[in-house]
Amino acid sequence: MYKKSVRGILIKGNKTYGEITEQVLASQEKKAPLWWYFAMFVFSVMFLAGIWAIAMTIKEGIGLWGNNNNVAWGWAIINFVWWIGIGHAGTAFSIFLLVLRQRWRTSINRAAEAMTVFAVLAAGLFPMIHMGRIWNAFFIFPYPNTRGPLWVNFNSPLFWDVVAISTYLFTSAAFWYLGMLPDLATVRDRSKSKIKRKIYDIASFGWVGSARSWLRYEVTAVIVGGVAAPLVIAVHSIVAMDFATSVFPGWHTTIFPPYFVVGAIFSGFAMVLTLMIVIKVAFKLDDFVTEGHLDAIGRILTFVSLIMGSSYATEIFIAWYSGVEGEMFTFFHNRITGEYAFQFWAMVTCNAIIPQLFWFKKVRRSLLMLFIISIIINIGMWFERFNIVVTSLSKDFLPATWVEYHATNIEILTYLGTIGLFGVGVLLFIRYIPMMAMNELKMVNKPTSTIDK
Amino acid sequence: MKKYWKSTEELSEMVQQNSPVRTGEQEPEFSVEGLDEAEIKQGLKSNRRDFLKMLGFSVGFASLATSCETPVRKAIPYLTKPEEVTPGIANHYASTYFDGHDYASLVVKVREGRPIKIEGNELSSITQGGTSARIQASVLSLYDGNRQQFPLKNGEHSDYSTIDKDVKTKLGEIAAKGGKTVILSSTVISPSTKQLFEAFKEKYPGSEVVYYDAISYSAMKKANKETFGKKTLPAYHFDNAEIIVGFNCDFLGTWLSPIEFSAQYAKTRDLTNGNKKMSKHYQFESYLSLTGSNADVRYPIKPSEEKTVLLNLYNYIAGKSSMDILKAGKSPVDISKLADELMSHPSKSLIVSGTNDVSIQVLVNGINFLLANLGGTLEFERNLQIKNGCDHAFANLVNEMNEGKVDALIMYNVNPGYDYVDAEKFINGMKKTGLTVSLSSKNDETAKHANYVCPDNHYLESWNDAEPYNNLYSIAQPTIHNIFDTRQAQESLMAWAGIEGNYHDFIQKYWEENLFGKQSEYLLFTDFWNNSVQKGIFETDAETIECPLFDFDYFNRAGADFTKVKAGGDIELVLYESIAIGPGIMANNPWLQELPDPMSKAVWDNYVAVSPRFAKDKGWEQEDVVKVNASIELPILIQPGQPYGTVSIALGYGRTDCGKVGNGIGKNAFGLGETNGDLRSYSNLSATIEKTGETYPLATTQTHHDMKGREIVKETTIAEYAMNQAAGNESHKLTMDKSETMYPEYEFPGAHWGLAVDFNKCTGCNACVVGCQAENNVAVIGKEEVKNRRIMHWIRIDRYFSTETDEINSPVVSENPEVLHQPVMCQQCDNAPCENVCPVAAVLHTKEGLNAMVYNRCIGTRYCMNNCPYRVRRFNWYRYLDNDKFDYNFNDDISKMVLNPDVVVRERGVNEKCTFCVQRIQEKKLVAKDENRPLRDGEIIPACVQACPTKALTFGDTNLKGSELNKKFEDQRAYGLLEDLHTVPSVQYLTKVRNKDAGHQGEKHHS
Amino acid sequence: MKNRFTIIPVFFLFTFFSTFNLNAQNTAPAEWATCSACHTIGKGRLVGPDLKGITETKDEAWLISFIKSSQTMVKNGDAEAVKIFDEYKIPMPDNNLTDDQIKGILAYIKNYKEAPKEEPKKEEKAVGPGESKGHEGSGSMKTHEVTYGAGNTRTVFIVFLLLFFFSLIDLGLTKIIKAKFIHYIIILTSLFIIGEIVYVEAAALGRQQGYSPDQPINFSHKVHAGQNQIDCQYCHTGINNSRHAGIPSTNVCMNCHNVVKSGALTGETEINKIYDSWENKKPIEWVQVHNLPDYVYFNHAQHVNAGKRECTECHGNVEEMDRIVQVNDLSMGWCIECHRTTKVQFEENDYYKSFVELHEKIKSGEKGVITVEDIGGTDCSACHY
Amino acid sequence: MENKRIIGVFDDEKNLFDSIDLVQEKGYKISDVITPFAIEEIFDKLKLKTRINIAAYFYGAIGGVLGIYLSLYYMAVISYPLNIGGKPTLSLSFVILIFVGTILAVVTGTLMTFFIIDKKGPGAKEHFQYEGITDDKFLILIEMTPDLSAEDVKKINAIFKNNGALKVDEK
Repeated sequence: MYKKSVRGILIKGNKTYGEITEQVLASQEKKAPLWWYFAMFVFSVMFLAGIWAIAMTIKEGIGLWGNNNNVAWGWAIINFVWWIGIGHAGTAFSIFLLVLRQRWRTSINRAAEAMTVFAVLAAGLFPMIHMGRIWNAFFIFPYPNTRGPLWVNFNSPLFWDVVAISTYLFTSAAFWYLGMLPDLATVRDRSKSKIKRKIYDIASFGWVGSARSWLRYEVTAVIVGGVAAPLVIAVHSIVAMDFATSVFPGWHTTIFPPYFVVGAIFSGFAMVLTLMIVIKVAFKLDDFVTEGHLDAIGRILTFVSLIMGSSYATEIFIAWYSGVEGEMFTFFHNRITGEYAFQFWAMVTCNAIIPQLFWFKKVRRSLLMLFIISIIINIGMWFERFNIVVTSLSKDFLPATWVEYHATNIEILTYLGTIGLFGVGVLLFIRYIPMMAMNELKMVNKPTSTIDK
Repeated sequence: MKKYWKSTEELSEMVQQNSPVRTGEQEPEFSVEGLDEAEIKQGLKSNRRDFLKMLGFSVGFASLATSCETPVRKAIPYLTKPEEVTPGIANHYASTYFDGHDYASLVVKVREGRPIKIEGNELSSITQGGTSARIQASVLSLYDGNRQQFPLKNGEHSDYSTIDKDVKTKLGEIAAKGGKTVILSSTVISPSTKQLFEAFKEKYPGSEVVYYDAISYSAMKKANKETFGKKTLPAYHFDNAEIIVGFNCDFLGTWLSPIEFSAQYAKTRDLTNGNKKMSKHYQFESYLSLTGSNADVRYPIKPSEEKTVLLNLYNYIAGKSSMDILKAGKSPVDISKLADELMSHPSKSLIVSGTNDVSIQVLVNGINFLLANLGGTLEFERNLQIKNGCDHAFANLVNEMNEGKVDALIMYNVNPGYDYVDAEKFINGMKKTGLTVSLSSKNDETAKHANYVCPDNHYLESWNDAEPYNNLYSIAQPTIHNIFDTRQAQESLMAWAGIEGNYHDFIQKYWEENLFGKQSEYLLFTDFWNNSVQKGIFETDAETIECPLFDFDYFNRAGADFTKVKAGGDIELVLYESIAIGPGIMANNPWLQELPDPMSKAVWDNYVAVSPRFAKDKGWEQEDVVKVNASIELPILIQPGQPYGTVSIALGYGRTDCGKVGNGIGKNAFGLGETNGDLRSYSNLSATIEKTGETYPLATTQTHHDMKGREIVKETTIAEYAMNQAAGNESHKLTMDKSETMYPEYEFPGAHWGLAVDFNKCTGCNACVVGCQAENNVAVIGKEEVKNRRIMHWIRIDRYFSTETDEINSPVVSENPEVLHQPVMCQQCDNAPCENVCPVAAVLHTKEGLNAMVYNRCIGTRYCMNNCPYRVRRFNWYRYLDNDKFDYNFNDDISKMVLNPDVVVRERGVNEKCTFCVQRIQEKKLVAKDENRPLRDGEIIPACVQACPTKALTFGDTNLKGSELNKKFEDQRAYGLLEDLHTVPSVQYLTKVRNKDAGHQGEKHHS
Repeated sequence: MKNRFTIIPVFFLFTFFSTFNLNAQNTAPAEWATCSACHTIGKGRLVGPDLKGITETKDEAWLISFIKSSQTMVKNGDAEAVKIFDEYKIPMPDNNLTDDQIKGILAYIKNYKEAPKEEPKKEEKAVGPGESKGHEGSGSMKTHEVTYGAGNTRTVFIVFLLLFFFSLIDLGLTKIIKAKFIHYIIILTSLFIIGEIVYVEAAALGRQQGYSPDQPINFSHKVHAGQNQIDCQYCHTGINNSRHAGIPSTNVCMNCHNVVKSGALTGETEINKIYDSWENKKPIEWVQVHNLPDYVYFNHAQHVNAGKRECTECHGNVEEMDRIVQVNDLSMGWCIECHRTTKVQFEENDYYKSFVELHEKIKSGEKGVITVEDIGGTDCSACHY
Repeated sequence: MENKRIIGVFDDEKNLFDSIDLVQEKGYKISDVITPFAIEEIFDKLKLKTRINIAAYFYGAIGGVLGIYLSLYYMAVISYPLNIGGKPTLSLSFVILIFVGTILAVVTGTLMTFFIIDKKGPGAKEHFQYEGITDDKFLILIEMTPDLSAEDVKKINAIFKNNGALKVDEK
């Protein structure tokens, strides 16, 4: 009867459609738990601290950061790439699995997409505040002007970045919202308060759920998702080109685009894992987020971790194989040994070694282990970006210019601020937006929960 | 271009002109007098165009609107425009710099009545158009708001008529009672001033003049007197020397006339004109000096060993010349080979020593005489007159003052209260002197104890003349009206000596009476005078005299004491002048304070330099604070090249009364010198150094010192070069052969600018750095920011140490590495990596091959900085203009007058870099167009090229066939830095050739 | 906005040709500037006599000595000189000119042909020197003045902003108008108009086209440059050799106003201000009209002397302005446009001899005209450094 | 005024499918089916088609490739060509920009098309309201056109009832 075959139980408990609605929406229909307020407070404080740090930066100048003549990019770009990476997986997850018709995505995709949007927002902040003259940021757009007209440099990866990231932000937000329409309609229809109903009425764009709408909706979703899939790859490839088009040892690498994309998926999946575990535990949504889901992410992470490991190995091998003194120095004397050895080995350990624990089923089935490792992976991915940005810049071609880089409190606060922004965003999301795609859950409910019957 | 003008009065009007300094963004232009109040009000009131602001738009638009607000700009013309001033056109006036220490003949660039740049005077046979870092920076000292701005009487504001009356009365009384009046002056090379002193002495009988130099060269003169019978310094001709041996003598950096010597020295090292030969330079020294860093063979020795080496050298040569030999201990260095080499180049070698010790100078004289160098590489026909101080006379004076025997003391251009070995004694003596008058331009360490201070003009505000060598004259003329209520010292003296008129007339009279007759070109004195002022110099032949003979009898007269060598203690201390600060006269000059030391690359501090091995043995680490001779506390700096067992400290720091910038920077090391009651000595043979346990951060602009085996500075030896001109530069051809591109290449229809740097001539003196800073309005950022490694200099000198071994504890690595200096400025790459990445197209290539940086387009992504392999891009991390946190020279209206109005002052958040002085290129292009002719080769001279005393830099058009630049580019030594990256740089470096035997490195075996 | 890009070249061509006509006559020697302060050729008596035909009536040698030092001749009792002095009462200052220079001037006077009289254009915005108050900066852009009428831009903007919000509210909440397409039309048009205004105004921020501020002295270029035909360079001495054209110092004014004590339009009031400045040693604080941002390097000498541009190309027809108005917007686009279209003195000026390849291209016909752009005139570092 | 509609309310899609089949067999025209989630079988059964995908293709082709390539070419090559780093005025970088630009055009265009043809947007009215439609109820709507006789209505009612409809309603 159903055209698509599925594997495993995706939704446990043999639920009725009404139960699904009930349980998913419980998080926002019931009173918010205490921890929500607590977390909200913590993240808000972080966010405000970040805003203060950003305000100081704009007021006084980039001098407040630890950057210098050599390491002109520091934490800001590290964090930017890190957030973009996290922001990637959300959509990658949702879209790749949509295109591949993997039905187990349904419990997770909404949260993953939300995560994407907030992460990309956080990421987008950095290139902005990173500018020396943010008030002239509009120069970066090729708009008709009275300067000749003078356009922009279309060869600059940074311009590609602007185009790609704004497209990506728009596309992923649109995709996320599009997916949300039917669920917002559900919320609307269930809301008792008039104001809430009005708000959700506007938000749900007048969704009803007629078959014609569903058809158009599905086609649109597949098209948007379908073109967004290459976009996901393109965006992080372009971010990689920020580095790869340069001449610096450790940057000037053709492996970068795929390596960055895989890295992004890696950190993004890890972040999805973190988030899903939190949701699963906090809202007792065990029936929707099953061990099967987590297990699947765990398997993917193991695989991606292997790719990461071999990427690191490839980089090092090519550095040696090229025989270029600068390359050799950067990898062997600056990263593997030397001043930045800690960051390098932290990266390798967190990204390539620890995730190998997922080979063990026990680890994959342990919520705690999954949670810890997912956090470790994101720490490792941060170190990876640190490695790329800082080590290459601090010691490059002319030893006379070599210099170390140390972040200042302002930079740390800015970073915390973006974590705060992300946290606040996620908290608002789980409180006000159906955090699982109910319509899709319902779609897969019957075929997947009854398979064992 | 050089013009002269008649009187300073005309300039008084100049300040009326609204002379714009270009600020980075839409900030109101800054007029010389600053914005007056009415103007500011007007500016605020004007909301003509602020359409969006009126509507109360969103924050973004509001900020946009406010940032774009255009205030009413006033254009205030002159009341009467001085004839020679055209707003927007620079005038150049010849002038002369002499501060009692350095001499240079100059051309001063003046815009709208403001001197803004110092350039060398090509007409001078002495400095030959060269300058030094300090002289380049001297223009900023003109605008030093910490100069004494009005006369002082007992520390209170006073006026000249009161002071003149007081001083004249008192001097009259003293003269009447037969008291003693002393004019204490630094060396005076102005013949007019000397005559003025005579007139003063005539007016007040019983007065005398005592000359005092902060850094004493007394022993040389004494030795010359004793052995050659000439109480003068000779003229040196390094350009005639094939072998140069220096003993603790920084003749390229600080010794006597370094600009002149650098130029001479560089001539002997020039290989571009087909030479296959160059001079060989040996250096024995007790600290790593600029000169030592350029030496082909360098021997690190302790100060106590210098005499032993010289004795041995003398003995060897004397022995071969069958003369009597002297008693000598064993030399720590084998000098036989050096001595043989010297003897095989008769009259083509030169031995110099910078030690203020008579016996050492006698030995140097003896060796030079035995090698027949007199008349060849040094001669007494011309006498270098820029060091005339007499230690003996000064020591006597201080004693007499303390005994109360001096009644009046007039101090001109001296600061013994700071730079005398026993400053306290001098100050005490001053207190016992009835009348003390200071003619210092600052209320400095000495002047603040004086009864009267009549602040002297800056040299750019004064008329003066100079005679650095006999019969080589130059003139200084004022280029700006007095900024403050100051009076030229000479005029003060004239007032007290009762001479009518001003000093200008006095000089003119002197010239008419004494110099006019020495020439026959001009029949009228006014013509002669005008012409001399215009050219800045007047040179006539010196009388020929017989070459003096060395008086070997001196050794008998001196007796056994002569050969006695004072043993050194565990630690020996050397005091030296740093390249940037020198004796500390311009310690309040932020450009100099921020100028990296050529060796240590440290800024804003002095320190105790120790060799790595010695530091390790003593348990000292970088930045550990130590107490030297129980008097001053300074941080340790690990300095390869410092001999084992010695430490060195720079003089000139630790000023307490020089102004906001220099006060309290470093510690005063003059007090560590020694005096034996006669000669002052700047090395202390047994110093004590104790660790205090504290640390003190030092700011350096370079922390990695070796090239990691990369081909950054290429070098070879003369022997290899003679066989293969591309020696050491083999990879250049390989790289060029493999150079491929997939893109079509751009055409440069007109000129394509390029710059060549000859490593053989570059001594690393840093003059270009300050020259560039002055020309291009480069900000000073202070120690903290330098420590954050954000120095703004557009041209920097990278200094590398190289050795054949990399064993860190070997004596060679620790005490005697070879040194390479590499000036790095923007390479103006044709395939610039920085251009590709700028998202807003603020970095582009022009049709003349320049890498243009458009400050007003820049949004500060710093991507270009990241992508520049040469690291020459600079970012404005803060707002450096009008920011109290950077209270150097961008923060007050007076010092902002030094800004070059043709160059924008960059805003916060904007990237900047060297542009090959595009403003100068444009200026000369326009001149050529106006004159309806093509540009001449060498017509355009960027600031760095101009400042260079050795002509190591050549600028020109690579598209012009046969240009000087192309000759260098086609030289087989030429290569581009990091050319394998295919950046196609427009700067080429010429491989360094060392005149050393392969594998031989001056080495000394210490246990 | 789009119009602007097309308008500029057209406007340019126009000024280009019109100025060419004006100058298609015997060019004046530089020294003539001094003479023209007091004399005209065929335009009647000024301070001194009209010089038209002087070369025919007077002997050249006499003229030369008179020009060199008229008072000496008067003192020496030269009859003609005394006669002229009696007639005009004002002594002609001595001139430090060589014979050749004077001959050059005389030749100029001799060959001078009057320019074909042009119809004086109708002055739309002429403001009499006395009645200029309340005109502090007529700010708005030309385009808008054309579209909406001067000063109405703000009103138009507010009206459409209100319309936009009203229709939005009405569409969503109040629903007074039933037909939704009316909302859409209103919203779209007002969005378009608002956008256009914002765009143009934002582009014009900091620009001052049409700027015509009050000056401390109501100086009329129309009187000086127009009627009295004083050469620009006489007062703005810098245009040929300096970056700045220069605003004349008071002593330059005094050259003529020593004797010219009363003006045609304002009598003595305005001229007295010069004396005031002169006697009190207080320079006159003119308000700068043509302002460029600090980051732009503009050099008058480059354009006037090397580039052979006419003053009017940028400053408009100053000869007809009572009060100086900024005619062009002085935007970068405006500069660039000129650099792209203007032909350089490629063959005439030997400076360009070094452009070997371009010369060959001209010969081979590959390139017809060398514009400023071809030699780097649109490079950023031409103006920004 | 629109016609009233017969509404069959189901809570199980299997019953819904059967009803649809039967109603269609009988030749009645189903005006709409409302479900809480997308069910592809219904699209087949109702023979629904959409051309959004074709539109999307054109957005990509025209908007992306043509628009962006031409405007890039104009801006970088014609309008103000600049020598940046010795590369051609528009080097291969346009590939990247067109790639991303095309995606942007497709996404924007498709979404706009969807919202416009489906009349969805902020503030758009729900064209139909019924208890639980977005929760767990499946509705079949049959318009009561004038040519639908009372008997037909009954028949339809019966079909719905027989196939497990919770309720049959008219609205």
